[in-house]
Amino acid sequence: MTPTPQDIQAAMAVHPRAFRDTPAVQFRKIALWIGFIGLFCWCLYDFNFAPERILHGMQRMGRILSFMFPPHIWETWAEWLEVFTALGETVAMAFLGTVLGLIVAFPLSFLGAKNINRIFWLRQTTRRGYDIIRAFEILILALIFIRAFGLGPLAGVLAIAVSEVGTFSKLFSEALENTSRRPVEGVVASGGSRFQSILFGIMPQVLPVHLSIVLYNFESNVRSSTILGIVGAGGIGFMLSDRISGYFWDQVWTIIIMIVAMVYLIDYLSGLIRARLIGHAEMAK
Amino acid sequence: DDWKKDYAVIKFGILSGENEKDRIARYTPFEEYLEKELGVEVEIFTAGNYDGVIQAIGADQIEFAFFGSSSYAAAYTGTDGKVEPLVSRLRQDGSTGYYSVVVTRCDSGYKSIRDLEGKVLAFADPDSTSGYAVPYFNIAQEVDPKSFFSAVPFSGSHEAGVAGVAQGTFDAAATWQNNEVDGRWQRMIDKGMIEQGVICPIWESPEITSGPFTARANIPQELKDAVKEAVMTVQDKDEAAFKAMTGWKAEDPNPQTGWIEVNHERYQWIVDMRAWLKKQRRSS
Amino acid sequence: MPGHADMTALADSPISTPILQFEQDYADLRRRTRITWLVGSAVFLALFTFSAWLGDFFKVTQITLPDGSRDWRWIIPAGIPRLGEFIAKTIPDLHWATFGADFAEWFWRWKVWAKLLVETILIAFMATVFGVIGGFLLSFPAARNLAPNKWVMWICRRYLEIARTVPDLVWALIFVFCFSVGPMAGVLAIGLHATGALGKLYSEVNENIDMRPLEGVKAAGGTWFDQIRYGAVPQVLPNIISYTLLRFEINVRSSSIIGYVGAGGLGQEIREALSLQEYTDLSALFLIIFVTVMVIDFASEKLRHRVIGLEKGPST
Amino acid sequence: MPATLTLSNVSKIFGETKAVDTVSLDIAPGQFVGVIGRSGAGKSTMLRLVNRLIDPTSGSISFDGVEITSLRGKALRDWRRDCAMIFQQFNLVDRLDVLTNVLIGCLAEHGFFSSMAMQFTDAERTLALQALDRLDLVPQALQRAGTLSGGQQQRVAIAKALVQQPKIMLADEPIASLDPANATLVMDGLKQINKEDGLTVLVNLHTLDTARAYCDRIIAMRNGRIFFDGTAAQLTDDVVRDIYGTQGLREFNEAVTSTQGLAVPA
Amino acid sequence: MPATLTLSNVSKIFGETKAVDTVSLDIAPGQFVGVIGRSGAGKSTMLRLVNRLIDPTSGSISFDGVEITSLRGKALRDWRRDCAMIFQQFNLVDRLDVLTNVLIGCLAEHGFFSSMAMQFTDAERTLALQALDRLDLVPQALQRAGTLSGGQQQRVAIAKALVQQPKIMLADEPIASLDPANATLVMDGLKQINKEDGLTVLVNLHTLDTARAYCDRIIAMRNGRIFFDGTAAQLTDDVVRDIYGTQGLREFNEAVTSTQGLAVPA
Ligand SMILES: Nc1ncnc2c1ncn2[C@@H]1O[C@H](COP(=O)(O)OP(=O)(O)OP(=O)(O)O)[C@@H](O)[C@H]1O
Ligand SMILES: Nc1ncnc2c1ncn2[C@@H]1O[C@H](COP(=O)(O)OP(=O)(O)OP(=O)(O)O)[C@@H](O)[C@H]1O
Ligand SMILES: [Mg+2]
Ligand SMILES: [Mg+2]
Repeated sequence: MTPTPQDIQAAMAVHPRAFRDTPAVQFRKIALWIGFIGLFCWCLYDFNFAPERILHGMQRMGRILSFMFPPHIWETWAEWLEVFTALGETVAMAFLGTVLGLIVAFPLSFLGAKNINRIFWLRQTTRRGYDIIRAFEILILALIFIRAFGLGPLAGVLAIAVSEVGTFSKLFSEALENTSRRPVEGVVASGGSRFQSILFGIMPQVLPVHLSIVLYNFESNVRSSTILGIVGAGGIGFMLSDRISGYFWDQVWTIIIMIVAMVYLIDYLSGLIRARLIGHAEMAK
Repeated sequence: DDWKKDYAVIKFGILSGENEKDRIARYTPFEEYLEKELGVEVEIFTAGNYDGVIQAIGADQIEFAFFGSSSYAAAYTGTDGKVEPLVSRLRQDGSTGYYSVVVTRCDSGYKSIRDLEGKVLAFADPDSTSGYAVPYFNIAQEVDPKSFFSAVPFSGSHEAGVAGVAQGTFDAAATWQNNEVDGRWQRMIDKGMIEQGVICPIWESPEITSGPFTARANIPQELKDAVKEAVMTVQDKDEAAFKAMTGWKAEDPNPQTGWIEVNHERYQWIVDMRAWLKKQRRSS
Repeated sequence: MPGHADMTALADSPISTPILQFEQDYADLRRRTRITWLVGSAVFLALFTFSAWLGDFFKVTQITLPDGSRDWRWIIPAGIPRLGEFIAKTIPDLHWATFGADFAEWFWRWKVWAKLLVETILIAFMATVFGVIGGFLLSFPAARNLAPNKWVMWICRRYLEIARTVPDLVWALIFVFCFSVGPMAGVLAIGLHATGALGKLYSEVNENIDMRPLEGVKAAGGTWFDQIRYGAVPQVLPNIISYTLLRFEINVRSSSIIGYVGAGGLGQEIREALSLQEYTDLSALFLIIFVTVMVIDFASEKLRHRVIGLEKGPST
Repeated sequence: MPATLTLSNVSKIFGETKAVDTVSLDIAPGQFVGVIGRSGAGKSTMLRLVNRLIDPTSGSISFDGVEITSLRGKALRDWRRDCAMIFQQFNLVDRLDVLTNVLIGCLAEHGFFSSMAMQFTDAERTLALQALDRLDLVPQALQRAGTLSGGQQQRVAIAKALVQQPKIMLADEPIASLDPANATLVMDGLKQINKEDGLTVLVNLHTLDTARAYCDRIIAMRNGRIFFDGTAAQLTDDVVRDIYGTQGLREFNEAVTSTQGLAVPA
Repeated sequence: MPATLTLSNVSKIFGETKAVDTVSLDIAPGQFVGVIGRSGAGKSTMLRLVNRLIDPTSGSISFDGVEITSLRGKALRDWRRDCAMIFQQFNLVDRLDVLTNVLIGCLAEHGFFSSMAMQFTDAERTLALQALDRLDLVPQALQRAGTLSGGQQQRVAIAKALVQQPKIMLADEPIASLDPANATLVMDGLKQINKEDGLTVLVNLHTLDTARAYCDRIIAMRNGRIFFDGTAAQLTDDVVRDIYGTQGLREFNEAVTSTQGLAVPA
């Protein structure tokens, strides 16, 4: 039943587009790919991704990795305690920073959502406001807070919180925009006011999304709290970068393994929380 | 004392030093020692980055800080001279600092910087005092690094630079040593990362004085004196705290044994060096 | 309200058993909910208070007042008026009369910055490409519903976890050690981190897809790869594009931090400006980053809306 | 209680399309009216105009002498409550439980703060439960709406409509997403309400035969206009052919018509 | 070309449920077989067993003497291609164009790289276009599948099945999501293929009357077992009552039976 060449010719004559893109489309595709690959190759060249350099780096990488076995085991309880304290501090600061960021960002996010705030200029100003916050280098934020509050965890927490405000508001308002209109219509059709349609129609839809955003960011704040090192409040990130600058690779690996374990634990716990708040059925979907 | 009413809480900022030993030193015993000696509350903040400590001292948020020499200079310019160095470290052999060195492969036959014309000299990383600022500044007094060498790349770290020289990637690299037997490259030999007799230093900088224990200038003189006194005598009064804060190790051939008093003059050349670097940047 | 008439009628109408059953269940549920809420809120508040205490939120300490005297103050209100201090140091001296010259003085290093900005964007571009390739390829075996078998899934998930759990700054330190300073280390560090972060997000998208098209491909005799290529990829593409654009923006910002360890980009400039106390440079750099972030944000918003808009098909 | 719904010369234009084109209608109290017509004929648009989810381009709609098209604010919300709407896709809030979904029908009476706290009175709850009971849904009252089957969800939507204590009930293809057993349950539910409470019911249907079986009066639309208005008996095969047109149906012969007659309700 | 499909003592057990319970069947080449039964009777499971989307718990399925249940790898994929499957929800890839969706039917022949690059030969494209042409879908060939109406989508699914050049065609409630006009088109399409190409067609139906109108042979399932196997004529009202049972449908009286007979197919 394979078509004969004549069949093919005939079909091609009738439906040329089903066989080949139009020259314009083809040209665009080729141009895009050439542009992309060209840029990529130029970057490879510009950033000096030379094969021997890569090989060389891989060897060093191998040496660093070899320090993983056996992992470093600290001998005294005091040293272990130091690591655990640093881990604990980091989690606590990340938690605090995330919660504070969340509290501020939640109301702000409504102003930035197209389906809630219909006033164009207000929405745009709010959105650009999020951009301003996100453009602040977290390091600069830390310095601002150090001058005001001195060295210590407070400055670090506030730096995390402020940078989180920018991220959360942006992600939250996008979540708000991605909701389905149907439940809203259902509420409006029953005589609900605009406010009620948001509360009953939109909020139940976005809360699970918000929750996963918050938990995900909490997790990444645990990682990014290197900032605590800058403000002199310790934390695991500081310990880690100190070990790296001192070439204590074996300790570096042990710390990394501990961070991974901790994040894994947080992941697990947040899975439990999510399951509890959202319900297993939907998690499984 | 009068100052105790105004300074019932004294805050210290501490930078993990250039020296890898300092990075895992612990200051809790020292904090307790100071509280006992001074009779006031002491809070110590260990930071990994000097920008924060400089801002804190400039904003009157902390009273004292352990700086590296280069970060002291930064604090000095950053606060318009509102800092005052008190004491610095003294080692067993009487040295009070360390040196920046340029190393090459021993079999290359290079004897001085002049021999390196057209070669590759690797610096450690742009933030390093001994691996970049000092050698660059000093070498630039002799030759123009940009045109004299074929390239002056950053290797990323002292260790990477030295290893690069051993493997032939670089012709020379800048790193540091405390003396002929102790330094970055010697320790790499001890760890078995490079062979004995492969690496030879061909150039040594003036002494880079160890960083000073520094006070904010605008605090009462009595407070400065009291703290200075306490620090100067810590090795006698509380040896455990001293060993913990200096990262003392039994196998260390040349551990820190005490302190010497210092003044700003000692660091002026580093301040000048930074000014020079800044000017270089402005003019480029 | 008309409801009340019915309400009274209800009093003497026989109440059906399902309703009685419900009333009981409802009371139960209410009690349980209330307890869960109480316990949950208590735990949360306790954690919050504890970490706030750890974070020095309640700290009362001696502060140096503006006039140089010392006093005991609660740290937060004491510090709030000083929030602008650092920012004030970074504000350049601009006068209307000499605006042009002042502005030129402010952006005196613009040539270097323009170059570094391009470098930053290129680093972010390349890192995003690496992150997308890695994250995309791994996200399918890492998704619960698509994994060909448990072991592959386990390995992929752990790899992604390690890649994203270690801060990119730490990867940067490690790669700087391996490949020496310069953009390459930055690209690799951000790329690796992005692989982990994107891999997780992508695999979550994958877990939410409609499995029916995959079944359709399978029923026509397609392999696992065919099912992914034809059934899954077209479904997840819009989400992937949207996450990728978000990530690109994040990568632009992190490549400006990564420079901090000597891995190239604007971050290196920030570090230099800080260490040489060229504070007005900081505000200029901030402006540059802000405009870049804004442009990317705006463009990706447009692009995303277009991609999502295409989804809806003809409006009804 | 119920009164006549009157549409006079109502039009709705979307850009180029005249979705509803000068429609005039009188719907007497207590009637069970089915609206049929091809896809795109304007059925949904007409219902949405009545409920004021959209505003007509021209013409007026009145109920019991009150002009609907000019209502604003609270009066508009009250009208929406009085004229309950049921959607093809149910338009429930999946993540809220069934009871709360039904209670959304009471929102029009609520102030800012009580709705903010999602707080309803016991009387309202009882009302909701009675409505659920009528539709055999009490056992599911505390389940999340999203976990119910399609038929159950649609019945929840009807319960919500009942709680609104409406004067008229609009249903936009309420059984189009349902399987036959559930479709029967839902249509029976609507019929029962129509009979017992004397509510006017206006329902869009895709399926001719359901319309024939349940409706007192059938209205057919075509291209936004009323094309037929009469009883089921008057709806002859010829008329049907005209309503749906024959294009697109390859063979509209006897055999298939019969299949279609049977298969229609899909 | 077509050969007999034989199921002997096939069972499929999901946890507690016997979805298919020792079913034995012979399906002769060229037959148009309808499978009816209540929801949960095991109709879908049976079809999926034949296509090997799931594996039987016990029993064997053979086609033309080849044991299907033991196929692996390429042989299994070839079997899946030989026995095309059409789903109730179409199972098309919404975001790909119609042509590519149809070309998915050719994938079994493709190597890794050409299929990853979505690269098809001109011959394959012609084949796909011919199949689309048979179902009057050529004008939509470059549209996204998701933008088509339900009936069109189902016809695309049939075209895809045709491109597979199957020996047997399985259809799982192919018209359950379609409106009557489209349902007619789809059933007609299947019938046409059955007649013209002599393909065996095995189709699950919810709607008795469609089954009666199209099928040579009707098989009814109940609780996983074959309950009836005969011609449309043999399917009396009594049998129907037994097949569907009366629980669950509130009033199974004459009036509603008629409605149901009509409304069921939903
Ligand atoms: N919001 C809108 N914007 C633009 N055009 C619209 C809108 N809503 C409906 N239309 C158009 O109005 C016409 C009538 O649509 P309507 O939804 O009322 O038809 P319908 O009879 O309900 O069809 P169906 O049976 O498919 O639901 C269609 O041509 C549709 O495309
Ligand atoms: N993957 C599965 N896991 C567990 N049980 C299943 C699975 N698939 C089907 N079943 C069960 O097997 C039985 C038969 O299901 P099947 O889908 O074959 O019925 P059906 O006749 O197709 O019904 P319908 O008309 O609703 O499609 C049902 O009880 C169903 O719950
Ligand atoms: Mg409609
Ligand atoms: Mg089924």
